Amino acid sequence: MYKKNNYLVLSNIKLTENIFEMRLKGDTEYITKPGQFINIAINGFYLRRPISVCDLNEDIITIIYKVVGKGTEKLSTIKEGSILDVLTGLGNGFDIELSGDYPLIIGGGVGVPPLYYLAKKLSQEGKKVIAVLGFNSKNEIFYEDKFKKICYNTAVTTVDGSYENKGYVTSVMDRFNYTYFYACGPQPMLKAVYDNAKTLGELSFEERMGCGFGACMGCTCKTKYGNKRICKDGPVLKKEEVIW
Amino acid sequence: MYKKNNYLVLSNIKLTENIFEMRLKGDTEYITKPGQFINIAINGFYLRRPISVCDLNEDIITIIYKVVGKGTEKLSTIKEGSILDVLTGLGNGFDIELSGDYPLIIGGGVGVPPLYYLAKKLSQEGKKVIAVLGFNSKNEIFYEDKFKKICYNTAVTTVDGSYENKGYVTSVMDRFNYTYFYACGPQPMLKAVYDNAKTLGELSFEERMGCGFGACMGCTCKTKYGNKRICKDGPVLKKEEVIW
Amino acid sequence: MVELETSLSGVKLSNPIIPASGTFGFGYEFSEFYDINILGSISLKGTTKSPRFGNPTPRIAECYSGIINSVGLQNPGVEKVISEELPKLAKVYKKTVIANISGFSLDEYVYCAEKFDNAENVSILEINISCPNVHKGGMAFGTSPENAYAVTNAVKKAVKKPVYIKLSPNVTDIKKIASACEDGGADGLSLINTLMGMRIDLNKKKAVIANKAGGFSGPAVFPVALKMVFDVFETVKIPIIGMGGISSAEDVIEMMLAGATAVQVGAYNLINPYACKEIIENLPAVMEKYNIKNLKDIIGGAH
Amino acid sequence: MVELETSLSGVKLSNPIIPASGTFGFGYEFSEFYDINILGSISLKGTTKSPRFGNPTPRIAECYSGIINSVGLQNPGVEKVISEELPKLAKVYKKTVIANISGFSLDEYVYCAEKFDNAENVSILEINISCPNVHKGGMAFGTSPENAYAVTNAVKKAVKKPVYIKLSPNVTDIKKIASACEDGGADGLSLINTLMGMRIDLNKKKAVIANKAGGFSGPAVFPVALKMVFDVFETVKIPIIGMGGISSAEDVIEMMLAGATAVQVGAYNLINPYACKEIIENLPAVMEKYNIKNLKDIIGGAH
Ligand SMILES: Cc1cc2nc3c(=O)[nH]c(=O)nc-3n(C[C@H](O)[C@H](O)[C@H](O)COP(=O)(O)OP(=O)(O)OC[C@H]3O[C@@H](n4cnc5c(N)ncnc54)[C@H](O)[C@@H]3O)c2cc1C
Ligand SMILES: Cc1cc2nc3c(=O)[nH]c(=O)nc-3n(C[C@H](O)[C@H](O)[C@H](O)COP(=O)(O)OP(=O)(O)OC[C@H]3O[C@@H](n4cnc5c(N)ncnc54)[C@H](O)[C@@H]3O)c2cc1C
Ligand SMILES: Cc1cc2nc3c(=O)[nH]c(=O)nc-3n(C[C@H](O)[C@H](O)[C@H](O)COP(=O)(O)O)c2cc1C
Ligand SMILES: Cc1cc2nc3c(=O)[nH]c(=O)nc-3n(C[C@H](O)[C@H](O)[C@H](O)COP(=O)(O)O)c2cc1C
Ligand code: FES
Ligand code: FES
Repeated sequence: MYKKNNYLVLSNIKLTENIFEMRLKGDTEYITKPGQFINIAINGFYLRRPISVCDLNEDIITIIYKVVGKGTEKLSTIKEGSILDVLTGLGNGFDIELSGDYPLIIGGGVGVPPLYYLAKKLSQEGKKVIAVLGFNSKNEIFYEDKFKKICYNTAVTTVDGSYENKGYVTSVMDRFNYTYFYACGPQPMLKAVYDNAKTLGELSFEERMGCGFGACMGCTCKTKYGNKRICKDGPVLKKEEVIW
Repeated sequence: MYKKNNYLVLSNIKLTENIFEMRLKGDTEYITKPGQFINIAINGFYLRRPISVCDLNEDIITIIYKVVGKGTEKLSTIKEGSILDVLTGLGNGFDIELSGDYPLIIGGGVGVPPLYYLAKKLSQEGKKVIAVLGFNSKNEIFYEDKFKKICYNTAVTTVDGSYENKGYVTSVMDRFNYTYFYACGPQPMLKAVYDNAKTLGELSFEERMGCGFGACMGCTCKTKYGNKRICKDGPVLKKEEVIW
Repeated sequence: MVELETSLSGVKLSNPIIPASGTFGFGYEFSEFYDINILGSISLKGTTKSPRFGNPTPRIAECYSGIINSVGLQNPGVEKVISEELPKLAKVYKKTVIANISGFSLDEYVYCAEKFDNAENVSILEINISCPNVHKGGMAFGTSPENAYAVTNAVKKAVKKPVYIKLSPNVTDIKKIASACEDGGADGLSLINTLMGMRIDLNKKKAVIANKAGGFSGPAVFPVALKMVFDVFETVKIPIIGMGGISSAEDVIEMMLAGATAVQVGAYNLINPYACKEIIENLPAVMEKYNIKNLKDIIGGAH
Repeated sequence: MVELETSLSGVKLSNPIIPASGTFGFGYEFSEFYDINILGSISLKGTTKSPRFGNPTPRIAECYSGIINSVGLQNPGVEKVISEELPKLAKVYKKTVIANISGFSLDEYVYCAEKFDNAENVSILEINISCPNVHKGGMAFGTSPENAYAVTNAVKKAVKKPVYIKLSPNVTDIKKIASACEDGGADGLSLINTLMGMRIDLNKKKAVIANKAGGFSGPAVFPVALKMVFDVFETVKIPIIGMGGISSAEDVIEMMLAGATAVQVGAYNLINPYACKEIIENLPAVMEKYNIKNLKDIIGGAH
């Protein structure tokens, strides 16, 4: 179930050069799982913009988004106190029941945000969460501290080696013993994680969306279990069903 | 000459049920004559909305507008402190040189606003201005006091007789001796004034506009002096050139 | 009290608002959000003889006041639609619906039409001869009067239920196509389907849509749709379901004044899942504002 | 440093930005606002053999992201354009311009084209066979390949300057019309002219525009224009001036990637008199953002 509602912008701050964190206050009844997303109407743009839920505290939703085009650019200029028309509770989300005791969380760039709420939920369940967070460069890193606080182990990779481990997330994921994995990030990263993973797991995908709630068939992909709409039957797919 | 600029909304208040007064602060360099208009960009609407200058005080423009459709409805919700993108200095305006000593000013409904700045200019020049202001009903009257303060004589007509003179402006204009007339209002009123007028004079017309500054030929009308663009060669036409 | 009722070839609708094919799935999923029984009817996702995955993704591109889609008729095939989707819908929607049919040959159109002709909760067959998103077929039938006539005639001969032909706006003279359908026996017309449109991704310097182009709809196309409904109304005597960019009760009235007997709401469902509900709820007040007592009275009123 | 230069049939333009016919008058009035010599060129208001008042008012209606106009080729006639308007323009604009010509018969097109062929500051003749706002003529030439060929051929025989044919989007297959023009000897093509569109006034319950319908343009039509430029680029070898909804430097680049050698900016001039100036000024930064060094290199780059 999802909900269309107006949300109050509590804050909208810059985390890095082009990454912003926004906090929205309003009805969060239908956000039931980490990995779900919201779909934001932005004045002057016909389609909504899908952004993952990064954190949830009672009636406050936190999202983290990167400015990549005109829509997110406009979003970054929205002032606290503004009202946004948002659909919440979209997507299937991650299944935390399957995590085992040592879940591995692998995020790349703006794939990291939904994993924060996931990590929080898992550690609340007493799991020892291992997080591998990949960024391009030191100045693009965000939320490292927050992950460190709740995770059993947190490793950061940077493509240019400007911080911690040089390389891709796959270059460090092998170091850990894990019971299950959860990944979100650019498609090439997901593929590499899929190829490297030693356990079962789940991957969160992106696709250009018309509606975000299952009506238009704009976002369909083929899986081993049949056609799935990324927005409604996804964005999270189980490793075993993914077709590349 | 006209100017495109950002203006600060100083106030936007309700005068009657559906008539609003807005004050804008900014560059007024190119507003040189009463009867000129400005063209306001309203978020979410493709075309600008032309509204006459009702008053000008140094860098403050006052306009009065009626909510008749979606654009003016949106305009009425704009809060003080907002910024509006406006073209100013549009149109030819009235020629106050021709007024003689007893100019008659005839306005109907939202044709009244541009006549206020005209009356002010004329009385500053020492003319004894006679104003006839027509409204549908008592509760639609605005600016009567302001006209009374600067005019030699002010008469109000109401179609339903709920205030002062019952009837149309033409029913009282004959009472006065005047040297010249200036009229602005709905087309049927302008025609009636034209037919009744005992002197030369000027009439301000409206037309649906594409640009408002002479580029598109969207607003052309035929006059005895050739084709004229209401936005640039008008909106004010001399009585002798008008073709009905 | 205002009157919202209208009727299409004898099928009574409590109001003229119908979600457009392809923008409302098979309907039942929207019943999570509101009681969809308030809808005049529902035009189902375009259905073909065989199941179709549709086109590769990306299938969606954004435009000023509109959207391009190249879904390409993803559907489980007519058999499954009838055996699985219609029963699911019937559980939550007590009125009859409009089956939207696409094909790649006359036979396919006829095959699907016959199947739906026997489906209980279907009251109108909407024959889509205008889909811009499938090669060979779809729109090809909708761009020549001869083909349009042939499809109409073949389907009409095979079925008992009213047949509405859905026309493409991507033609030089839609009036000729409309007349050909009327001559072929069409009971009504649906227009417009999407305009051909395209966007290019400046970063990749390639088309946004995997299939390069797609069908363009949304508020941007409203004036084009209105003009075509207006023209077709003057050309044919059969009823028109008007669509293209409708996003408010005002748009509904404008479309009916142009000549529509009922309307479909497409893209607007995608950005506002409560689109049809809000339009239906706003209609009475907007009608009163414009002095309209009975919606039926304004059909073609601008002529 | 980025390179903005482009060229149309040997005519060098310092940048590809040209105000579109009908949205910039005869140009000189815009010199009140900025130095118009920054413009690549100017396409003049559509000119006919005899002076025309055009259509009755209202001639303008608003749409979502667009405008409908039914100006109907108001112009003082070719003689006066050459004797009065061109000299006024020459005083403030030192480059050559594009004469836009309309007609109601082959003879009229040829007559006007010959006149402009001898006008000093005109370097390209843009033959409008696509005006939706005049009955009998205008668009009628642009909706059949045979007529399009005939006009092109007749004009080409009569003149020395490059001839660009301006195409209508209101056709089933613009590629066929484009090919006919190329076969007829056209040096280039301009597309698109306006789409047919209409609005109805809910208070009056009649068409907003006195002539009922008009030509629809603005950002709303951009995806339609882009697709047509893309298709025509794959069909002909002659250069294309792309237009339809362009309102930013990004749009310019998108249109050139689709296949335009230069672009025209129409409706956007009306809502922002500094439209072309701002686009020209923004181009270098936007090119850098998308790693484009030389605009010429991206023409048709999305194919
Ligand atoms: C389920 C889901 C969750 C997401 N979560 C996040 C998040 O937490 N943080 C974040 O920064 N980004 C996230 N994204 C990507 C984000 O939606 C896009 O970056 C954003 O829509 C771009 O909008 P724009 O106007 O700036 O870009 P433009 O390129 O100008 O957008 C034009 C159109 O393309 C679509 N689009 C562009 N890029 C993408 C993309 N990568 N995926 C889907 N549609 C796209 C837009 O929605 C819009 O319709 C998510 C996407 C999906 C599908
Ligand atoms: C030179 C000039 C000066 C004006 N001065 C005033 C004024 O001082 N106060 C005032 O209340 N009104 C004035 N008007 C009328 C005002 O411009 C319209 O009422 C307003 O544009 C309506 O916009 P809307 O979106 O509410 O209506 P809608 O009907 O929704 O507008 C749709 C379109 O129609 C146009 N339009 C609608 N009505 C008119 C009209 N009467 N004249 C021209 N275009 C119209 C709009 O500009 C818009 O493009 C003036 C008009 C002109 C031409
Ligand atoms: C995502 C999407 C899918 C569509 N699929 C179909 C379809 O399967 N069959 C059909 O006849 N029309 C289809 N259409 C066209 C719509 O039914 C409608 O004719 C068109 O979108 C114009 O209406 P709108 O502007 O309100 O969207 C589709 C439109 C969209 C946006
Ligand atoms: C007000 C107006 C007048 C126009 N007059 C002409 C004309 O005289 N000749 C012509 O070829 N095109 C004319 N056009 C069409 C434009 O040149 C252009 O092809 C079309 O508007 C698409 O571009 P746009 O979307 O940027 O406006 C006119 C357009 C507008 C808006
Ligand atoms: S985006 Fe519409 S079904 Fe997924
Ligand atoms: S509105 Fe464009 S010329 Fe007057």
